[in-house]
Amino acid sequence: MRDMTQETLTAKDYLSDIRPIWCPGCGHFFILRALAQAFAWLKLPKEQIGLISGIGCSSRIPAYINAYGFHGVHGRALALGTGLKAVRPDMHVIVAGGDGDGYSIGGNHFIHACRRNMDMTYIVMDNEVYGMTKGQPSPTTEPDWESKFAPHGTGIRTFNPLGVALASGASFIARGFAGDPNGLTKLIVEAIEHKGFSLVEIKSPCVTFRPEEKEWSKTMRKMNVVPTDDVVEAARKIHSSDGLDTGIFYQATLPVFEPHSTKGKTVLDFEKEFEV
Amino acid sequence: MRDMTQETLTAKDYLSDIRPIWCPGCGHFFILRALAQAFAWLKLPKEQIGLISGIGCSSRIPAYINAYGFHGVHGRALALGTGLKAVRPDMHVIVAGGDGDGYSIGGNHFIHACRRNMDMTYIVMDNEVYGMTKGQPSPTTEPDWESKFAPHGTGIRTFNPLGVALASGASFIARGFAGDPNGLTKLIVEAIEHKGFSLVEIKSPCVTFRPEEKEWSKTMRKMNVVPTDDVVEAARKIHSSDGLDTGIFYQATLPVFEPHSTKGKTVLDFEKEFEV
Amino acid sequence: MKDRIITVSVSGSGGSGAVTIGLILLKSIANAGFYGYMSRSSGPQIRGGESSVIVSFSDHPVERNADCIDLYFALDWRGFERFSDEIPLNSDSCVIFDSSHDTLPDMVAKTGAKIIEVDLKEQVKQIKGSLPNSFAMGILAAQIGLSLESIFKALQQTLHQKDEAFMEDTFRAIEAGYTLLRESPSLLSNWQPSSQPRWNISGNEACGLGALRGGIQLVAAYPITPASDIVEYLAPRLEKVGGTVLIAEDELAAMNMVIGGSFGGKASMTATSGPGISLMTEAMGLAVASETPALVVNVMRGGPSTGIPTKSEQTDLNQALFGMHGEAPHVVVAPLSIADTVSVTQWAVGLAEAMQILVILLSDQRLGQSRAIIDAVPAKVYGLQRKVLAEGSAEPYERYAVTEDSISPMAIPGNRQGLYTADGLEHTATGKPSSMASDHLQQLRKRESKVAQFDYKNEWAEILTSGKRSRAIVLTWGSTFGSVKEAVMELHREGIAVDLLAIRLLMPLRVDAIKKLCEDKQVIVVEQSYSGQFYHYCLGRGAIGASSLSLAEAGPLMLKKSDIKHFIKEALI
Amino acid sequence: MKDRIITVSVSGSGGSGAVTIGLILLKSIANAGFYGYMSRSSGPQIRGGESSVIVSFSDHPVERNADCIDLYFALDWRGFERFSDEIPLNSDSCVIFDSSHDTLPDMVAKTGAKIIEVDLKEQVKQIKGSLPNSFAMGILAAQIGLSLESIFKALQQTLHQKDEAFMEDTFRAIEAGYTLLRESPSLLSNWQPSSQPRWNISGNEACGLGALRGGIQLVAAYPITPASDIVEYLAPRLEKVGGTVLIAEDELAAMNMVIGGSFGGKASMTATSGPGISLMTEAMGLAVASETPALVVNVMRGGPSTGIPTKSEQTDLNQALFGMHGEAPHVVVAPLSIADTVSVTQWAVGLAEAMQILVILLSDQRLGQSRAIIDAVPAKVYGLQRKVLAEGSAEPYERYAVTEDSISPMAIPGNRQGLYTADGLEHTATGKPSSMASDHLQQLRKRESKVAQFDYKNEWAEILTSGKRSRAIVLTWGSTFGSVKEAVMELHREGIAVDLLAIRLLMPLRVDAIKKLCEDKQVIVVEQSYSGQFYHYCLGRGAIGASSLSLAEAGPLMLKKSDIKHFIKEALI
Ligand SMILES: Cc1ncc(C[n+]2csc(CCOP(=O)(O)OP(=O)(O)O)c2C)c(N)n1
Ligand SMILES: Cc1ncc(C[n+]2csc(CCOP(=O)(O)OP(=O)(O)O)c2C)c(N)n1
Ligand code: SF4
Ligand code: SF4
Ligand SMILES: [Mg+2]
Ligand SMILES: [Mg+2]
Repeated sequence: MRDMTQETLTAKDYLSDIRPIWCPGCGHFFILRALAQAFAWLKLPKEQIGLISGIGCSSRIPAYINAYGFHGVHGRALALGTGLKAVRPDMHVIVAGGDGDGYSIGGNHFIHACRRNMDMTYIVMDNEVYGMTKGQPSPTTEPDWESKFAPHGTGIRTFNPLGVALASGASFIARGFAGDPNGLTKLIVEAIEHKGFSLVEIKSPCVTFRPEEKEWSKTMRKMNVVPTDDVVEAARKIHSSDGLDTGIFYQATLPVFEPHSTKGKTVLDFEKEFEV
Repeated sequence: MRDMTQETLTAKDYLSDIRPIWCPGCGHFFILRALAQAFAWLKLPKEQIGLISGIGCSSRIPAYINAYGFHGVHGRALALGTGLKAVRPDMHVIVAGGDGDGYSIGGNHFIHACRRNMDMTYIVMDNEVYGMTKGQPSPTTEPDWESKFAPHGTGIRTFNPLGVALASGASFIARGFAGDPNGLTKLIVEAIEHKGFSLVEIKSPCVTFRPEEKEWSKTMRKMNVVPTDDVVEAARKIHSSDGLDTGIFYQATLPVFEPHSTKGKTVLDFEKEFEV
Repeated sequence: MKDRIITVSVSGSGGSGAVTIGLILLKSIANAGFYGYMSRSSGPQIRGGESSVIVSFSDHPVERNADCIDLYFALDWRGFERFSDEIPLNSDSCVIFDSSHDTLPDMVAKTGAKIIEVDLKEQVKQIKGSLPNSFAMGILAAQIGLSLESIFKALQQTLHQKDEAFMEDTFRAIEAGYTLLRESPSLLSNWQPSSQPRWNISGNEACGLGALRGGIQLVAAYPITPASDIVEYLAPRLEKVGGTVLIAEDELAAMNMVIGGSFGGKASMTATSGPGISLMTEAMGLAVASETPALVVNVMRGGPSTGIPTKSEQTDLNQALFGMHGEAPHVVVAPLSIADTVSVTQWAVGLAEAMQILVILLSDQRLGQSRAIIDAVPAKVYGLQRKVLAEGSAEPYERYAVTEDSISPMAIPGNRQGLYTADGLEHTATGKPSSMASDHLQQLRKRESKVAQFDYKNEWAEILTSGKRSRAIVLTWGSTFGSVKEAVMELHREGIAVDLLAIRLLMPLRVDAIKKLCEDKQVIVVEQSYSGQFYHYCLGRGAIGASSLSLAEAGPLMLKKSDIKHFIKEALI
Repeated sequence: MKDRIITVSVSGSGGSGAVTIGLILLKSIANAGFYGYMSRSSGPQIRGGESSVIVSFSDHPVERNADCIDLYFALDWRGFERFSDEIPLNSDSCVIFDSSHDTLPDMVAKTGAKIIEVDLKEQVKQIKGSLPNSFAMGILAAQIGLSLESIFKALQQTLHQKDEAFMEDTFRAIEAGYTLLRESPSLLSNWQPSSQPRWNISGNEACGLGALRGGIQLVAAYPITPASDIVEYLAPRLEKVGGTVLIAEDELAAMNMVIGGSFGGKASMTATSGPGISLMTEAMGLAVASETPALVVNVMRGGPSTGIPTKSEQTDLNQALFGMHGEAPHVVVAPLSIADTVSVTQWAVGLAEAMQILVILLSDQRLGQSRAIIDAVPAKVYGLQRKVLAEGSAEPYERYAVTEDSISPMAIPGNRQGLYTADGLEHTATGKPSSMASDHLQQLRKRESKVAQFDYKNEWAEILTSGKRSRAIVLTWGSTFGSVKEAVMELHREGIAVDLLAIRLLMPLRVDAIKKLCEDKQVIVVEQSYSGQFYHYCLGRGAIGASSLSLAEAGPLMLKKSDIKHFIKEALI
């Protein structure tokens, strides 16, 4: 996939000149950087990148990348990306967004995108909170985290994105950490290079509404997971992980969905069918 | 849960006098029967049953049961049932519908209902097709089944409802078969008795659009699965099943979501907060 | 027949028997050189439920059923009360029924129709391997005056998969039926067959063909009655002209897929019905705000909510016009007939592409699922294309630049000079998010003005004048046009001068043009809704005055020509 | 001040500094016995972005900001150009700014405002532990004429969590600021403090309180700006009166949860904004068709699509009225002020319950997120309750029975005599699915007539007449009422007789009553939209005539009192 004929672009060339609206110290900055690094490493032509997102602090990312982008509506980025990829298989479709966007309101598209297994990459910038709307619990929030929306916590167990992706049929499943730029860049590169639907779930601290997440830089384990292509083994790994392991949990060669499309007929051929 | 003070009701008492619109031989008839049997066995008071559905041949079921029912919109039955259960914990909330209703358009509510793990039962009447709209492929349809919507098949692997339910957090996961009335009744009884979110996925032949499914009566294995409460073991069982095994794949005691609700304050108390 | 329309109905509970007879009748009529129109109705049962068809024939193009049935064949009377209101009988009607297992229902006897009993069971006994429906077919053919030859030909075209022995038996049964009621007069006498090239096409197929002609490359959809046929028509065909059909997990996905495909540079559409539109509303707003071309076809059914999924109504108009939040200027069009559906769909694709806008096309169950023999519809040249940023254009690129026609060149991914981020957030001309009042106003104005100032040419309406100075004008839209047109033409024949304005372009409404046409005339607005949605809309835009009259009737029954005539006459007193 | 309103603005980029100052000013004003109103605005940044507040004070209840700022404190000028259009300055304004790190922007200098520079850095050096904002606070208090005591009290009420040493330093800094610009005159002279019981409340809190008063038992919602505050207000409180808050996975779930809860017998609601409404549309239709009571609060923001999430507009009106597919009669209400929000929300719950209908309440960002010192709002008794099937009623039960008031007794699960299945499919009176025209018509009629014939009493509108014979009447709704009312009252003071009709019940529109009030008067419709949604709606219902005038301005800036006055005067020439 790495295109050697391209002029050499550095990560900086992939960054637009719009200043992110993010809070100083937000984990999303590191993901933006890693994404640009990955593009540079892969030498992707900017005009061949389609970066699609929903709504959230995280979902603002397309504006900050110098490429084709679509900042859609909340929770529907994967569907939008699927439409793009279906008609433009030549494009590198990268979908990005937050845990709320992807796992709460976008949950249905998430499981069906995994199942469809089209050749695209989904980057989830998971801060275990709704940042943009000022601190409500998301599906990945612990059940006892107290907030205005849920004064005693939600009382609902956290969502397991890797497990659901696996059961739904994704062919590449990884967890990364915003605080490990090198590991993260590597994961994104491998995800983009993977043929099929790749999920990169990235822990990204929300310093404003979850300041305790700054601790992640101490607790997250860097790239300690060994990949497998066995579903049962992957399920075991995912279900027994405490959420702090990073790396590729599952990567397999599975049938990639590509819509049928040939040429050879014209509309006139179809008109004939109506003749009496 | 079985209420011994109730007058003795037979399965027939739970059936309404509205004639089902189903095609002769449709698997849904058997599920209707089994459901009524289960209610009778459990001696559930009719007025304490809330049977909630979406849209589809299967989703017509509330009208055929003598109880409180809601025939809602396509794909949203679980959300409706959640609202009912939240305010009426005394009611037995049973949600029922088809594979299209539950796993396609309703997918997001499916995973979140599993995660929320409220005390209710979800019965999916899975015929691997959209019956009501005349034969389009559903998420559980094999990738190579040819139909007008997908002349070469969908090319997309089938959805694994049990696997996704497990990864999403359901605490009772079973597969049944419409052609095994006794086994099915037993599964539904256990599901209703289970404290938490119980999924009963039932293979139910659509004799009109999938006549080949009549073969299921030969291939499905009757109640051959041994339950486990271990997630990893359950994942192994589910992922290695060819889809013909029936029984309870997973049953565990997990925290059940019950909304906080106390009494003791009045609105006047809150008005005081505004005083200057 | 006063207006040279013969209307025949067949019903029965045995599944598709009635529909098959209807389809064969329609084909036979086509083979005989005539025109025809068939509407169908069925209950909620998927199989074995009652269903009925009404087939009208004429020697000129016809796209509606007459107010009353000339000839009605009841294969049985089971479930008849559930659709009796859809089969209007009177003393001019002739009713034939199979007396071998049923007796005549009271409500039919009361109509005063001429009744003919046939014992089909007895007939079937006579010819081995025959089916009752074949006799019915033969009886009907004879009554209508269709030749056996045209029936046989239609049968061969329809049942080509069946084996020869079966066909033999069927032919014999039809022949027997044909001669059974020898005495009856032929309805078809004196008609002049046409030699025009004609099509046998349903409204939903017409929509699919129009989409193909318009250059649609992506269809993303979720099944729903009565729109699924459009996707089913396109699924095997679109892929053969390089396009793609995506089956979406739900309508929210479908609409967003359409936007994604269109962003990728390909004309994209979806087809659905009311409940699906409700789920697409948010994404439709995104198409508007991000200025991404998109076509949404709504084949309307009875509402509200799940309503009456298998039957027709025009009640999603308000939603099509006003369903999105915020100020969301877009285009709403509606075809007036099956034939019109071909062109209007092609036009709709072009409008979406040319204006980079959301276009909603309103069809309905009656238009979509009916089938007609029509004159072949020649392809049109609308000259509507997407304004695309040329490769190698000078930078910097402004995606939402304010231009004279308010349409900004759109960069297609792959173009090095056009990198941009499409956005549903309010933005500046370059596409950068902005919440400033001045940017908001600029972009609101741009989005509104590109639609308002566009040249829609003469396509916006169909106008029928009496030639004389008319004292009244009837406004209508969509499938209601069929009955209204017949009513107005009959009034013309009676010497009453009334104009007819049937509007294809519902939004933006051509207010000035309508006002001019309505000047000094009594305005009568005819539609199939309970609350008079179209009437209130025209009034609210100032297109018609306060003295205008509204004839609005709820679905699912078709408005009757005679009721419309009566209403117009009353208004003229 | 001509109309005894002082308007002060504070802005800065340091996060919530400006907002905190505003909140404290408002509390101080309350402590001093006056009324006040504070609106706020912020950019897209979550933290550290620019934000501004405008606080108006008066000795009578006030719920709008004056057209122009009397006193403006710029904590810094960063990002000023992005919200400068929201802070109207002129030569009567006084601008104070911190000169220690910025110079005066040209665009401010050009306004001709009086400029005062203060070097806050220098000040901070003088008092250890102090913050620049404290000096700003002191300066503002002195300029306005607020006592140090009322400021200190407000500070204690606001920052009760902070430690004592910090408070000490802050007080000292405020005091220093207070004496810094000694020469300036006090704006507050001659005002009469009130002794009425007053509240400090935001519009969203008012909505929450109204919901509690109305007896809401379930709130199901998904977070969205600017509606989340309603849920955040209710979350810790509703559960203490036996109710429940459900956090939904999306808005589709939220709305269906509401229906489920209501079906279970409990008054239920959701709160959202435009994009959420778009997603709830389908389920809202289900509430209508199944006749399940439901309240949906829409705190409107700028549209279309994601639009301007943090700012105000009245452009979801069309959607609220016409967003659902099919004929879906329902109720739309809108409060006119923060105080009004308490009562209108309580009323809305009652209407939903009493009519078993969907009620949409339209608030907006300006109403919802502004905060005011208002007179305490006494609870009302509307006497609106759900008509419930009594236990032990005679069977058979007809859920959708046609009754005189078209409202059918609703069985609550648990009642043995009331077993039924609610349905969004068209149905008979018993609830059995039916696709027959006659059943459809019966139920359409029933659903429409229960809303049409209901007695809405005097709540439907607020009417302000001049006492004299007016030549004109102004129609408006929602948050626009604030400015319109001030404009009309000023015209009255100038001796110009103009009536004001502010409509709370937007659907069904009281057409006859409006017509009567408008008779022989020049009608002027004022609203905050680009296309004149409200105007066209009133026209389309026949409530106003073709000669009516429309004053419609796009958001997010508030319509100015002076512009409204000017428009009315022009109309009267
Ligand atoms: C339909 C809809 N519902 C709700 C919202 C409000 N909203 C905006 S962003 C967001 C959540 C963002 O959370 P997440 O996706 O985790 O991103 P983060 O801000 O944490 O990066 C919500 C609920 C919306 N814009 N649209
Ligand atoms: C929003 C919406 N989209 C689509 C439909 C059309 N529709 C009705 S039932 C159905 C699928 C039914 O399939 P399933 O749930 O598997 O039930 P089955 O009929 O097979 O029992 C669909 C797509 C609808 N009613 N509403
Ligand atoms: S609110 Fe949280 S997620 Fe959003 S920009 Fe700030 S730190 Fe990042
Ligand atoms: S279509 Fe299939 S699912 Fe529907 S009633 Fe008939 S057999 Fe059953
Ligand atoms: Mg997040
Ligand atoms: Mg199915």
